[in-house]
Amino acid sequence: MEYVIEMLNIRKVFGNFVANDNITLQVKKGEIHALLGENGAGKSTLMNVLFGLYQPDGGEIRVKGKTVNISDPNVANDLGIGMVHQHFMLVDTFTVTENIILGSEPTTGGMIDIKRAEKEVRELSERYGLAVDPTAKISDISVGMQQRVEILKTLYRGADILIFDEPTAVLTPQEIQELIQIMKALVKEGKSIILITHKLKEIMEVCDRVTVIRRGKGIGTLNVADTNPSELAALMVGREVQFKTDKKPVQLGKPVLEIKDLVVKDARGITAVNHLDLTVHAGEIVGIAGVDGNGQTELIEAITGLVKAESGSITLNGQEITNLPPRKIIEAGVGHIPQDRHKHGLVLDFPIGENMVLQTYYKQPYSKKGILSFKTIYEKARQLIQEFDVRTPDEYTKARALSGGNQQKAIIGREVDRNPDLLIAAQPTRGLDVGAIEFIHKRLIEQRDQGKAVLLVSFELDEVMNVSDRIAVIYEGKIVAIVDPKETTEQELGLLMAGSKRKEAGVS
Amino acid sequence: MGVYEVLQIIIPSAIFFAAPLIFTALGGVFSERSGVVNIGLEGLMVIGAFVSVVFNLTFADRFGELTPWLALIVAMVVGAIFSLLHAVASITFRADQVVSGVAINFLALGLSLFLVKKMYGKGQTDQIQVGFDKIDVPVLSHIPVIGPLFFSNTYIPSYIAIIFAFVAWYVIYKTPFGLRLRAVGEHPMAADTMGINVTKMRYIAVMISGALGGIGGAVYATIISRDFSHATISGHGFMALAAMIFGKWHPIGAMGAALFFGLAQSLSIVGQSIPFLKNVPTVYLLIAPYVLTILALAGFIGRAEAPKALGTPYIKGKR
Amino acid sequence: NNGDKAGDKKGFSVAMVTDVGGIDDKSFNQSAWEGLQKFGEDNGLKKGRGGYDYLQSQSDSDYATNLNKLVRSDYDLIYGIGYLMADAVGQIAEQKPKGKFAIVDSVVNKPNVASITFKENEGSFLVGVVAGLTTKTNKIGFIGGMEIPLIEKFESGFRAGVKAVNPKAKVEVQYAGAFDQADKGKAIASSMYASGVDIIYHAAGATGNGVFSEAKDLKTKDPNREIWVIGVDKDQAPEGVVKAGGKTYNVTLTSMVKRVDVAVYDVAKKTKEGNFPGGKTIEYGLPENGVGIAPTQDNIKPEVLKAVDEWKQKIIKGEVKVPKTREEYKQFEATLK
Amino acid sequence: MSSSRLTNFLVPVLAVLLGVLVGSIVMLVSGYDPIAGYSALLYGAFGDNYYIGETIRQTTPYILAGLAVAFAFRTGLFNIGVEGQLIIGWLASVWVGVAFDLPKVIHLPLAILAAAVAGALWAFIPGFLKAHFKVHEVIITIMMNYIALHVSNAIIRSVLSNQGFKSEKIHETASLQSEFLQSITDYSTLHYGIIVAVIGAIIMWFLLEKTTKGYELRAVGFNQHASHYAGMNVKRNIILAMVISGAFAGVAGAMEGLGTFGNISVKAGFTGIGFDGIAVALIGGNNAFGILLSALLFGALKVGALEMPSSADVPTELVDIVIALIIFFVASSYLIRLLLSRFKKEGK
Ligand SMILES: Nc1ncnc2c1ncn2[C@@H]1O[C@H](COP(=O)(O)OP(=O)(O)OP(=O)(O)O)[C@@H](O)[C@H]1O
Ligand SMILES: Nc1ncnc2c1ncn2[C@@H]1O[C@H](COP(=O)(O)OP(=O)(O)OP(=O)(O)O)[C@@H](O)[C@H]1O
Ligand SMILES: [Mg+2]
Ligand SMILES: [Mg+2]
Repeated sequence: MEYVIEMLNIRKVFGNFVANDNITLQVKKGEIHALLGENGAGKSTLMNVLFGLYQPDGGEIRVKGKTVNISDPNVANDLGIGMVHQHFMLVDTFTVTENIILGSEPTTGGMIDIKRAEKEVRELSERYGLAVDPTAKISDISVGMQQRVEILKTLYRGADILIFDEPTAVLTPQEIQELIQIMKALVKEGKSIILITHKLKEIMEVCDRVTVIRRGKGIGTLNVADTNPSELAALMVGREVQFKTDKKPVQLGKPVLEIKDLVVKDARGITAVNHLDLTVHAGEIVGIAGVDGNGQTELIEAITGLVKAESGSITLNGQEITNLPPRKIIEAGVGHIPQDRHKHGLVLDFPIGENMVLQTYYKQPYSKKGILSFKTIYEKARQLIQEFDVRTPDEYTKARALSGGNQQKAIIGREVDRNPDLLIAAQPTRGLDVGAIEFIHKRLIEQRDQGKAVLLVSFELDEVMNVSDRIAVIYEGKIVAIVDPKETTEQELGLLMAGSKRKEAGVS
Repeated sequence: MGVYEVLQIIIPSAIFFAAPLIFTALGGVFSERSGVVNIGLEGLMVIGAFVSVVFNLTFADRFGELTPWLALIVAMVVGAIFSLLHAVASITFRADQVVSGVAINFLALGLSLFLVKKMYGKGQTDQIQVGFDKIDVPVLSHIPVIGPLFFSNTYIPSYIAIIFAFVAWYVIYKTPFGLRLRAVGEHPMAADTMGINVTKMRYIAVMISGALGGIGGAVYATIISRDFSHATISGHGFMALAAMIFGKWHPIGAMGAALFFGLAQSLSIVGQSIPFLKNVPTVYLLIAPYVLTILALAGFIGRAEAPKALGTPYIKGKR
Repeated sequence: NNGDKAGDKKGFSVAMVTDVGGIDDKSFNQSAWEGLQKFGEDNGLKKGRGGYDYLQSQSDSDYATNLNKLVRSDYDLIYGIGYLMADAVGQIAEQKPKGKFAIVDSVVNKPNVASITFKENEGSFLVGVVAGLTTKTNKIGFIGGMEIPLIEKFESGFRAGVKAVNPKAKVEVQYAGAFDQADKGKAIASSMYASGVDIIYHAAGATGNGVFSEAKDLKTKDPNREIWVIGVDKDQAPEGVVKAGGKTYNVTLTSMVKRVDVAVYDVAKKTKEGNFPGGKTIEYGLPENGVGIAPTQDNIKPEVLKAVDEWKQKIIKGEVKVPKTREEYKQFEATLK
Repeated sequence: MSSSRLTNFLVPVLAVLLGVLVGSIVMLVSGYDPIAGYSALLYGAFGDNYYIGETIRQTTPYILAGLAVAFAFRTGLFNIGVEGQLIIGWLASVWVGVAFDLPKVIHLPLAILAAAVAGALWAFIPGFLKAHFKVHEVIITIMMNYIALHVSNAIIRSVLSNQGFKSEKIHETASLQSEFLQSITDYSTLHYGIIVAVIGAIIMWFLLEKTTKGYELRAVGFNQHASHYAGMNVKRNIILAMVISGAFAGVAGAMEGLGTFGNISVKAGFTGIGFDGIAVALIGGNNAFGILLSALLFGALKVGALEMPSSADVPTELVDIVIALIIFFVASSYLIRLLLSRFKKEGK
């Protein structure tokens, strides 16, 4: 069978760092080909080379048998290569249509023919089953829809080789299922797909073959039918990986977090958390399962004091913390691993060391009489970097220069180290590889075992099922059910999250 | 004086005061929409004023009535070329755009005064003798009520400025060029992946701002000061910058803000002769335009969203 | 007559410090420099050190520095041009008691400083007479740069002149708040002319450029309209030239000239002759030819010129005391009734 | 690490050299003698005690204005309003200097403090509007400059004088002027302000780099969201940053009011020091000690320039061109770094 894409011995060097070390990737026509590797293994780099964003330092690229020089994305477009980037390449203030036509706009008399464009987008979206509203603004639509826009962008340009760089990291389970259907439909249309994902389950489900890379080197290409998740995980990490985390039985303590009748509005003034009740005890992990946009973000922001609650009460260890300023809440004993690590978690332009005391800088021993003790701060940083395996050249490196996984480890280290009674973890493993996920899950469970309360919010059903002691299903701002992960299935949870079946909420 | 008489004085002078600001602020809109901060508007106006006056003085005999128009075009071209310095520094050499803009301001004033001394042997030029004519627009100025307010005692460049604001709006919001321009300013990498040459777009945008700033300065010098010295452009570029922000980086908004400044300015001047304002100490009238602007911003205009990538050089392949 | 003077060991040298306007500000700096140049030429001095020279200030803080520079270069007489320099002259004069200084437009009470002031009110009175007798609308404008006592002198004298010859005429007074904002000058002029004013006297430096620009634009638009500007400090006739409909007009009615050059020349001459008027204040008024109306008088009707002459004589003789301040103007106005 | 530190040091030095080089090309092209021009410049800046005194005096307000701009930059704000804050500070210092009769140990600090407070209050307005209404500080500070100019003129006329154009001289007890400093520099206008300015630089460095508050201000400057998340009061910190920046600007005004001039006159236009402060801050890398050096560079260029027309017949504007070029080259440090790395490679 002929290859549509052949990347032979591709080498890419950043400064002294070899990101791609003679990697070979061959994609057959009409297949879904997975590219698998740890964080920082060089997957995105390889794909950026294929898409013309980076120039390779060595190797050869052939498209449909012909050797090509992909000097910029225009060339890639002309060759029929389209890419859905790991970090979306969408202009927030533009409409869906404007984003799709950007760079190849249909015009009449020098003016963009926006009506015609919208019609074309609509037709395209119907043809491939990619539901979008062509006139909606990007900032107003869900992440899932944004991703469909990204796909439409490539299809609009007539791409028949599609690269998906971690498309599922930001999607809810429902959206992932939809995406899988879309990919299958695309392949049926004769397109070829390269899929990057950390989720082995997805690879097993949709891919035909898989190429594994590790630390910039190609490890090999396998038929998906001939392998299994454990083997793949071992290949990419270089050691055995545990998928199910071992847990001791729950030692339930007194209630730590009690939320009663909480109402929170979102930024646009719409009620997002709607008379919600929830209790988290010491020594347990409560997972919140729900489709994105059902009030999870607002719930967490209300607990941590980032937004004001309209009504209701939140208590921590019996002490009222509703609508206190964030600092008071932090001091009361709440730790928070935020959903958006770049926006909330870190000051990216600070050294990693200074990021380690973001909440505690003003306290002894970091600060004495208004003067910072950098010695203590960096000592602390070194200790946490060691303890939480943060891979960084040193503690003086800016947080910006760390990979996402390592940034996340730094945040977790900081939060856990403060020894909070309640630890809130929002999407703590988004976009991380299996090795890092394993590490983080272990840490969460460790907290629980030490008698802390942990509130986990995640769109990953796997994660919620795996780590939680109880699962609270959130739907339209309410907890609609509380289930025991051992007594439920993904199917049942999915139904609950979709709001179709209401169990009597056994809230207490 | 009755209200109508007052308006009849205020409005035409607001319009002529606003014209240079409108051009320059529109230039700012183009540049900043593409993601390049342009604090050098002041300097670009200086260059425009200088070039137009020198051209006018040199060629008035040869070109007669056409001179000021040709001077505008020359100022536009020279402004565009001069702005290349800002473009090269801030786009190609990744200079801090604010710093580069500050340098533009220093250089423009230094260079033009240096040249004036070199060319004329003194610190300021003579007065130009051919300017733009003050006109009553035929037909329109005879419309009752509105005619005398908006179409009498005005200058053609003022109308060009206003028309140009609509042209700029059309270009930025309705054409492929405009879509690409805005994309480059919001998310250059996204634009890059769509095959748009970010560097080229930004160069074009900065040069447009140079061209328009040049026109703005030329209009100011030709209509208002009629000569060129160190004091000709004193803060007008910063006012244009303020108009651009006030107008939320939107051409029509920027025009509106410039007109607002013009109105406040002429109100503060005419106010001295309006009966019930007559006894107000002059200082209140002098600061009125600025106070009004602050109140307007704090009161009902509020937050303005700058283009997201504003101020950040685009480096291919950097995240 | 002094060909052999150049052979002296060290000739007389004189220099001045301008404010930020520089020696071509079409105003007092330029005038002062013209006086100094003339003095230099008449006495066979060379421009530069040891002869006659100037230093231009880039900002207020340069005044003292520049004055001191000149002292250190051993100039025999050093001028500070403009009231802004008074403090700096006072300070340096105290530090360098051997230096000889002169200050224009202000008074510095130091034994080694000669103070030169002008009776701008008297000159302004004369152009006020011109305006009062020329106006058709009986509405006249005065535009001042900044509201300071010096400009108030212009204003008061001008208003007195107008009132003296034309009690029906109204003078509208407005201050731009700056000497370098042509746009404000233009806006004020525009509003004045629109409200029926036909003559504007400006004492506003470069802000006055806007006044000329507005008058010229109105003239171009309607060459038959009688519209005038009265210039200040120097003969501003060149500023008023405008071409309209193939013809050339001049909107400058006349100018109130302030002969800084005369004063500078005069004090330099006295000093050279050994009569340095240190510690004294010399007021240059009409009798001394220190102020007056500009030589270009083509736009003034002969009978008006006659009246001007009459008033001039009255002032010189002391029959009329021209007000210097608004207070004095009020008293003056009362005497007319 | 040390090689990058060397580069950081070399970039501004090379920028200055390149600026001077291009400046001499400009002079050559336009028919002036660059050697005579620069000799005059150097002589006029450092030629003897007197010139050195003047240069240091000119450097003094530049340091503080530069610190004001830099402090704002470091905390995520762009303060174009230094000019206005400086004028208000100048006014306040003179006011206190004229209005009170106190022993020097109280009077002088009080006058400087008044300037700081006045500048701070003036900056409070844009800070407050930014924090609470999210209004762009650039535009408000531009407007505040004009308001400062007109308001201070009105106050000088009506309060500090009787409709005159300048205030009385401040009392000796509030003055920074020094017989001693003047006498050792042959009556330059050098005053003790330079000490205040250097202390200002130390304060800025200490505040930003060493204190808890400085950490907080920097954090808010870099990332408001993360700072809010971490429990900092973002609004209060924005206002505080602006206020501190304004205080530096106000003290810069006091240098003029209590040192150079000893009074305040009605101003026809801006002093320019506030705008030059932007350039000083940026050339100094927004770093307290960098600013000391770049302010000295500015002071020397400005004062030295005065010597150029009389000694070398070169217009003073040439110095503005050179300054602009230096700013360009500092800004385009990427270019210089590129050249440096090329050079290094070839050296190997
Ligand atoms: N622009 C760059 N400059 C310097 N180094 C880079 C750059 N981009 C990537 N790298 C290096 O190349 C390595 C590979 O990065 P890449 O983004 O390709 O990883 P990845 O496999 O896509 O990781 P992930 O699974 O987290 O997306 C990184 O670890 C980083 O050290
Ligand atoms: N400004 C920078 N300077 C140096 N290296 C950088 C910089 N930005 C990114 N990198 C390198 O690029 C690599 C990839 O960055 P990125 O944030 O995409 O990591 P990631 O593991 O893919 O994270 P994510 O989980 O967010 O996808 C990092 O390992 C980092 O070394
Ligand atoms: Mg990646
Ligand atoms: Mg990643």
